[in-house]
Amino acid sequence: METLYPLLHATFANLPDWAVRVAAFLIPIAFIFAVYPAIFALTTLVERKALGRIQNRYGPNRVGIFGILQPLADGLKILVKEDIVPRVADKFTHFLAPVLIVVPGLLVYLVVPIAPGLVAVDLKIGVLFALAVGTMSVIALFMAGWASRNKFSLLGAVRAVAQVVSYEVPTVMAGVAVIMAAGSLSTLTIVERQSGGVLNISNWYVFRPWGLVGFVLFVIGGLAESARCPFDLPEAESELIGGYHTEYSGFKFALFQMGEYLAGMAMAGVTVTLFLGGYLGPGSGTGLIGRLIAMLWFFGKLAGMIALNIWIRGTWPRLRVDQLMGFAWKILLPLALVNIVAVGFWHFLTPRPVAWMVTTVWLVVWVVVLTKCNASAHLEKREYRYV
Amino acid sequence: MNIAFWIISAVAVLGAVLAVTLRNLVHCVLALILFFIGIAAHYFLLHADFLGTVQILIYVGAVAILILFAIMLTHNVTGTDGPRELLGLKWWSGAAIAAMLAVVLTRAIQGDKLAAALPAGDRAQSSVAEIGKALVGGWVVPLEAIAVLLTAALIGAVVIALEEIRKSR
Amino acid sequence: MEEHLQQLARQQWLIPAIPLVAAAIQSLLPRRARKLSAGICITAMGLACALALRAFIATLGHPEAVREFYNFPWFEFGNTSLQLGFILDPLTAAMAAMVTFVGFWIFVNATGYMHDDENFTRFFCFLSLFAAAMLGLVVANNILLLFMCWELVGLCSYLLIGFWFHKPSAAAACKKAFITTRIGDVGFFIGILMLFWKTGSLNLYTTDGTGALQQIGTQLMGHGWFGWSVATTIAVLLFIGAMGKSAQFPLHVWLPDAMEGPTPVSALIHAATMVAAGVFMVGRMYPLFIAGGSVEQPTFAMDMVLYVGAFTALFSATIAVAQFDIKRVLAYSTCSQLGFMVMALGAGGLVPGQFHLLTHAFFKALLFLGSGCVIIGTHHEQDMRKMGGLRKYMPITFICYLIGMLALAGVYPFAGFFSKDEVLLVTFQRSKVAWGMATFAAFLTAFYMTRQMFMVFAGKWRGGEDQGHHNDHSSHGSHEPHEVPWNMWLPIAVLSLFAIGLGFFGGKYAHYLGAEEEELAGKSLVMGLSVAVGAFGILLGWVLYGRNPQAHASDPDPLESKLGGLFTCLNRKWYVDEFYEMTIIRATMACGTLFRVIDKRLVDGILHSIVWIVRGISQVCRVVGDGFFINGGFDAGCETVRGSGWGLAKLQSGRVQTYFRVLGLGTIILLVVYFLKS
Amino acid sequence: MNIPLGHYLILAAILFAIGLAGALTRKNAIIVLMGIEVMFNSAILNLVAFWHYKHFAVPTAQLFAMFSIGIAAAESAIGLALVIAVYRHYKSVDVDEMRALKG
Repeated sequence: METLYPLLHATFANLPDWAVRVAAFLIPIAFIFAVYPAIFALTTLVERKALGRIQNRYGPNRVGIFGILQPLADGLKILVKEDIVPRVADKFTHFLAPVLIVVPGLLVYLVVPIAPGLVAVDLKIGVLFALAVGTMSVIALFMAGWASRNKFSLLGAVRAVAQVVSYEVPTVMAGVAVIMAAGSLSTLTIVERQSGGVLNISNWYVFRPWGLVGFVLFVIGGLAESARCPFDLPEAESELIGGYHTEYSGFKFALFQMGEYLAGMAMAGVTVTLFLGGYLGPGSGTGLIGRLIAMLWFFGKLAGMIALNIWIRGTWPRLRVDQLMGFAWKILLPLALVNIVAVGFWHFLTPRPVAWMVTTVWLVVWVVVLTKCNASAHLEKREYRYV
Repeated sequence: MNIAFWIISAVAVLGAVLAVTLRNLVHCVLALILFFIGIAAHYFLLHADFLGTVQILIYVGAVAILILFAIMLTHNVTGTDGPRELLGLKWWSGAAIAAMLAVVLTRAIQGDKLAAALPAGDRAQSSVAEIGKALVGGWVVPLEAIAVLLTAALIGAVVIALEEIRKSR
Repeated sequence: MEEHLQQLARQQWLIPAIPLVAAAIQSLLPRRARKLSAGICITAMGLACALALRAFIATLGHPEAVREFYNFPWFEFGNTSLQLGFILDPLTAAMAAMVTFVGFWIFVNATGYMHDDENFTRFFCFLSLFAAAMLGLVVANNILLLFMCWELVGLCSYLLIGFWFHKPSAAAACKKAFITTRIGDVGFFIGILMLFWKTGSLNLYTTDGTGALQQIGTQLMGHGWFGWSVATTIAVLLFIGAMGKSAQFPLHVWLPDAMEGPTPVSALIHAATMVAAGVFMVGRMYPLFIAGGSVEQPTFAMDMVLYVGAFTALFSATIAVAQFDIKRVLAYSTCSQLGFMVMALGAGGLVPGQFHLLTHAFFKALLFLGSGCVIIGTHHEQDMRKMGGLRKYMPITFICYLIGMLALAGVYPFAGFFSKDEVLLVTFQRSKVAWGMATFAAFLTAFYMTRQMFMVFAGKWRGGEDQGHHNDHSSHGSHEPHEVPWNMWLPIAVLSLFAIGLGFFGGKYAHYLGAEEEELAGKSLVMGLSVAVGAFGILLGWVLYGRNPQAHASDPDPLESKLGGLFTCLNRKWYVDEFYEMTIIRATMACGTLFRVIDKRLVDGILHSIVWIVRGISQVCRVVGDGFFINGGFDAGCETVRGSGWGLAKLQSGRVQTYFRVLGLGTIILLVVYFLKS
Repeated sequence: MNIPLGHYLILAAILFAIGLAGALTRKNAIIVLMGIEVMFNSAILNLVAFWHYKHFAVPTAQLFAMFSIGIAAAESAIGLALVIAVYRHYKSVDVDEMRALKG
């Protein structure tokens, strides 16, 4: 609202001040509430289609052209489904959990800038806010699992909580690298620091040695925090029936799906902001046209990240629980810490080529070391003995 | 912003009251989370943005989860508590002492000239950069001490909680 | 140049800091990292040594004594700020150089001595910690910092004496050492408190002249206890601490027992450095001791120091004559030599005392390390009666040991001769009695060292006798003594160089400390007599032990037949331990028992009997006077007493919430009182 | 924007009292710990309120608050670990039953 207000004020000079203020307050909220759920709806369709292609089938193609109305149909179906609450469930908590799970995902978008100066709230601590709010989803997950009074739900919830709490640490640390490089916690500033260079592209943090590592860490962390494949153990159908949302049906179930997707998209949005230059790209600028192009860039990148998520989901197998935790604590966390040191090198070493060389060597060495150290014991070829 | 103060205060007080009175332990924790969020909101209101975020990260993201896990690990999955001794001496004396403390503190604050004399208002913007500089500048030793403390607490907690496993081996 | 010194004073903290960091690292090493641990320890000590030598060299060559210090605030409470500081003056520089240098070589030796110990890593960790604490003590410009380090070296001493804690004797010895020195520390601590109370500063020297030692003339001349001045009172209290640490009579009993520790520890802590800390501390606080006195009219503190030192010197020397354990002889010798130093300080000779400290550190460390070599060479044999003939088997050790022995016996031109001579000379000026005692002690020193030399190195090997195979060594090769590896003999060889040459620098050292040259009376008499008694002692030793070396381990000591009962008495250390056992420890135990009985019977009994009496009376009243007078008040009183007793017992219910509740109530009451008052 | 400092202080006092009441009245050790957390938080709120009204220019109070939060986190971790250990021993988390220190 702080950023939109002067913009609106300048554009609609003849409107009364209070109207501008209210508009500046409401428009971002309305935007967030309208656009991102819409993207969510679209994503479900795209995901199903893409997964279908990956699995050599068609995917939904009956409702509308190319099945484009499928999300609508899904929504309608799920709205009229019976809402079942288990008799022994903790009613209030059971009801509250799906509502709460949507909130953190939406809150994160508050600090994700979509065009120059266009961010709902330009918090000075934007990145930290996004990360902090993201962690609140664990509470909702736990509530859901616990309130269902179902041991699969509870196990799923406990797994989810352990997973999110574990992966939060390397994710935050990967974010710290960017914060260090940008010297600011504000998302707008971070994006602006990535501007310039060749085509407004070459300065994105992902094109730095530490940035690449951070990007990979952040994407992995984001996948794990939103419990997407290959980190979807908490809701693994084959192991836990449905995890924490086993006992949910109807619209509450839909809210869970929505919350998950929103969280995943939110992480994707933060990733875009931190590493992929946010709204930056050739043609993005501060004018009206420039802003529109910037928005296109942002949503294009967001779509790219979502596509990446779908791609990963379609192609990768699920991790085991011990592998999941070991991966977070033994590989990602050390790598994230090493990455922070790399940013330190980057910051203090001049000239640039030296910094490039040193950080690259440092990171490569550590990646190799960590991989070697964590390499699982090579199993001998199995021999069967018949006595 | 007056309204914000009252709303947030109400939420925080409600959360605190529910946290210490509810029957179900898990509900208590959820109420405690509400209280934590209320406090964090107060920090935002007081322009301590960074602190508010830290509050959410640490209390909601870590401490509350820790308490939930502790409840689960004490084999109390449903979170039910024992019967309440509402009319017991213990309950009444505890409540009375707390109430007395509240009264005394409130009276003291009201009587305090300092609190009344201080003007309310917004003077400058706090800067995260300042906090950061202070943390790695003059306050680096306390910071390190806290780091050591947390490490020690981590190890200590693991050791205490792992006692059984060690014994069984 | 001054700036350079100031810079060095600012960097003095590095000297203890390096071993401290090393200790911290070592404490985290796994047990198997033996070489790494020893390497870290020795490297750190080498670095500290280099720093200390740099500071030492920088202070050399100044016309008058330098004194640079650097103070910094530690923390502040209210208006008072507690400062800590480091000092660089000749006393510190020489001491630090000595500690690091001797310590370095002792560490090297320890790698050989402890070679087979499974807790090698822990040992070197403790050694590093000790070195850090000792160096902190030396470089402190602050009595509090000094005291902290003082306690830390005590702790390390405790840990290292009890290093083989599975031996009951070692466990007992470390406790004894700790508790005995603690008795002295009480005095020390009271002295510190008094000093802070009177001067308002714990820093010894400050730039604005408010340091504790800079207020001698002003704040500290008031009346203290027993009609002494404040300075003297504090000095006496501090000296009690020094008595504990430097093993002066009557607090000397812990030092011989401390020999239960590994021998490098004995060399480092109980010969060269820690026990000298008391002497060093007296030297550091010397202005307090001499304040208000003069050569003709010395203060009580000085007299006390003098006579305690002289008595300890003689007393311990007599005990050393009749010991059979190779290390115990050296331990009592250490006590005796410390007595010499203390005596010199008491006689007003700061320079001879400190100089004797330095030379003694070198040759006593040499002797202890030599005895360690002997012990290793003879496969952990400590009884001198079961040694003999080691000259043949351990030539290098023999030569070095001989040098150390000659230095200790005070033979020209070895180091001990010069320093002891100066000590005797300065004592001669003050007190003929003390001088006489010291001279006799010097004679005994020469005698018992000769005795030890002959028993250990001369004659033939008596060690195999226990097994009854003393004719056939070759078949029991493991029992035959052997020379020690290079890492054990190299340190003693290096130290023996200093034991030879250090004495010639006595005059320079006096100049270095800033003392004026003065011609002292009776120089030729004292010197001649000391040479004579030294020679006589060696001669007597040869007559008794050298001419006819002991043939068998079970043979009686030649001296025993001549002295008879007195020898037993000496062998049992004048029965001091037994005396303490009979008196102080018994009395303490009795007190404890008494108080327990009082607590159980009297206090509890009174409480219970009050309750029961009141109850009983009320019962009687109820029964007897049921119809006559119904004494409800009485009844109520009894109930009240009983109830309150019950309530008090109830208070300690073990319920944490009850405590919490009381805490809350107390807070409320305090708050109410506070706000009612204001 | 004219909430006086006193309001915050009173709020903190009330929250502190609520936490104290919880710590005093409940039998479950975990809730006692939660009550202590509430007390911690109200104390930190005091710090921040004073900072906002009194020493806005320097971040010292915020640092203090952060350190307090860190210490509180360590405290709760250890406290809960102890509760779990106690539970293993007594098979109960009732503070009234933890009376080994009874006089």
